[in-house]
Amino acid sequence: MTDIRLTNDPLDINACISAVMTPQAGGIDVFIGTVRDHTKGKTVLWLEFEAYESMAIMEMQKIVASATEQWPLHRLVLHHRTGRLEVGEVPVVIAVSAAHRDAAFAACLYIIDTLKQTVPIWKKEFFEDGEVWVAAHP
Amino acid sequence: MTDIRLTNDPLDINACISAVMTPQAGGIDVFIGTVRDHTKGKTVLWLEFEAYESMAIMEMQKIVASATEQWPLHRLVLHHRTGRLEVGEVPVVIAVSAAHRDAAFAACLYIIDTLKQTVPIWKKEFFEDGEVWVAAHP
Amino acid sequence: MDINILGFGIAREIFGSGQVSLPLGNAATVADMRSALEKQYPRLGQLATYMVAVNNEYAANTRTLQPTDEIAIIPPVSGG
Amino acid sequence: MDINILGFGIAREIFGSGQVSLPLGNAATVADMRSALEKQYPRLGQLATYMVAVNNEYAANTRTLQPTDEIAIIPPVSGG
Repeated sequence: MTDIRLTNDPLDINACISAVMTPQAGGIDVFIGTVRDHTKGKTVLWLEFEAYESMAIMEMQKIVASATEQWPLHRLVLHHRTGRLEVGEVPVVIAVSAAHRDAAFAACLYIIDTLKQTVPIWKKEFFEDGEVWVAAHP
Repeated sequence: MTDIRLTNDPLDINACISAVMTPQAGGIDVFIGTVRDHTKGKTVLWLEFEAYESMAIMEMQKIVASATEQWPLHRLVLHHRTGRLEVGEVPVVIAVSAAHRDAAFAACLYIIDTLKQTVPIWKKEFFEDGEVWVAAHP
Repeated sequence: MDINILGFGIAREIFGSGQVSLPLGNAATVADMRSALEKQYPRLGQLATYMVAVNNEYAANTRTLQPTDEIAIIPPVSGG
Repeated sequence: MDINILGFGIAREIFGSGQVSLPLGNAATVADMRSALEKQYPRLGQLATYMVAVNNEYAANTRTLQPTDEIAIIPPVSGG
């Protein structure tokens, strides 16, 4: 079972975890991204996430397919949020269950690392004195 | 903030995650152990966890201290359950928040790996045809 | 041929729109499109880097474009 | 001296009790205790391995025991 979602609504961490629980699993690893209140010493007021939706979903599917090929996993949830997020809110939840914990950890880390490299989603940080598209400029 | 607990009561995954959330954190890694319905091809009916409580708490404290020395972490929760657990129930929850995800993943994996090696807690598996203390015999 | 190009993130802001149209020679490649686009939108060339997607997949610079392709400018991603 | 020894997990079952008493010479070490205990409870010697804890810490075999120590047999742990 895999469940991939890109949504404007707040993510439900509990539902993500419940969805990967199964009597066959011995371990679940969960990664939860949260919006930090500062970056490089500057206070962040809020963030905005924009996605190229059709392609983002395709890239998320590729990552999930690659993870399930590399490790023996039971269930996998990958939810990413878009739109305006306040400090402390959750842009991404990844939950992976597997018979053995090593596979769950490795897959979860692989998914978040790869998502940050390949999935067409962009984050704009809003400060008191301006706004910046993260990573856009050298 | 660290919160270490050994309890007979069901663990509250949601509370563990909420406890490590903070506006300073960019990522949270959570490990959730679950009782599997089989081991080495045999059907597990239920488990019983027994602990040497005073020493288990001390060993859990050592692991947490070592993790917070090795990685820059914000908050850390380590809860372990004792007593009878049914298939699908949760013997352990580890939640770690950090400014950067690598630290959260590494610390969470270190904690569960070390806990399984050093903390005096014992698991007995109950099958239809008998019961076994896990890892007791060669 | 005229191709339509989708812009996201900072590319959308540079274009001043989520989509722009660009005249290109027939059998133009992704590389040709990059050159023409950067001439028209110099700020695009100042990005750390950017990728081009064709029909929802990352495309090599040598790829030939069709007027029916869905083409998008992908500035450095920053999800998660 | 008589020392009290706590047993957990399979050690508790081997002892038939959560605590047993064992007579040992003064200045006896953890190793001495192991020998005496395995003579009295041969099933203990059949475990994959076991550790000894003194006052809630893992103890080396060379450690000298005091009658006031809290001593425990720690079979292979299997938490998590």
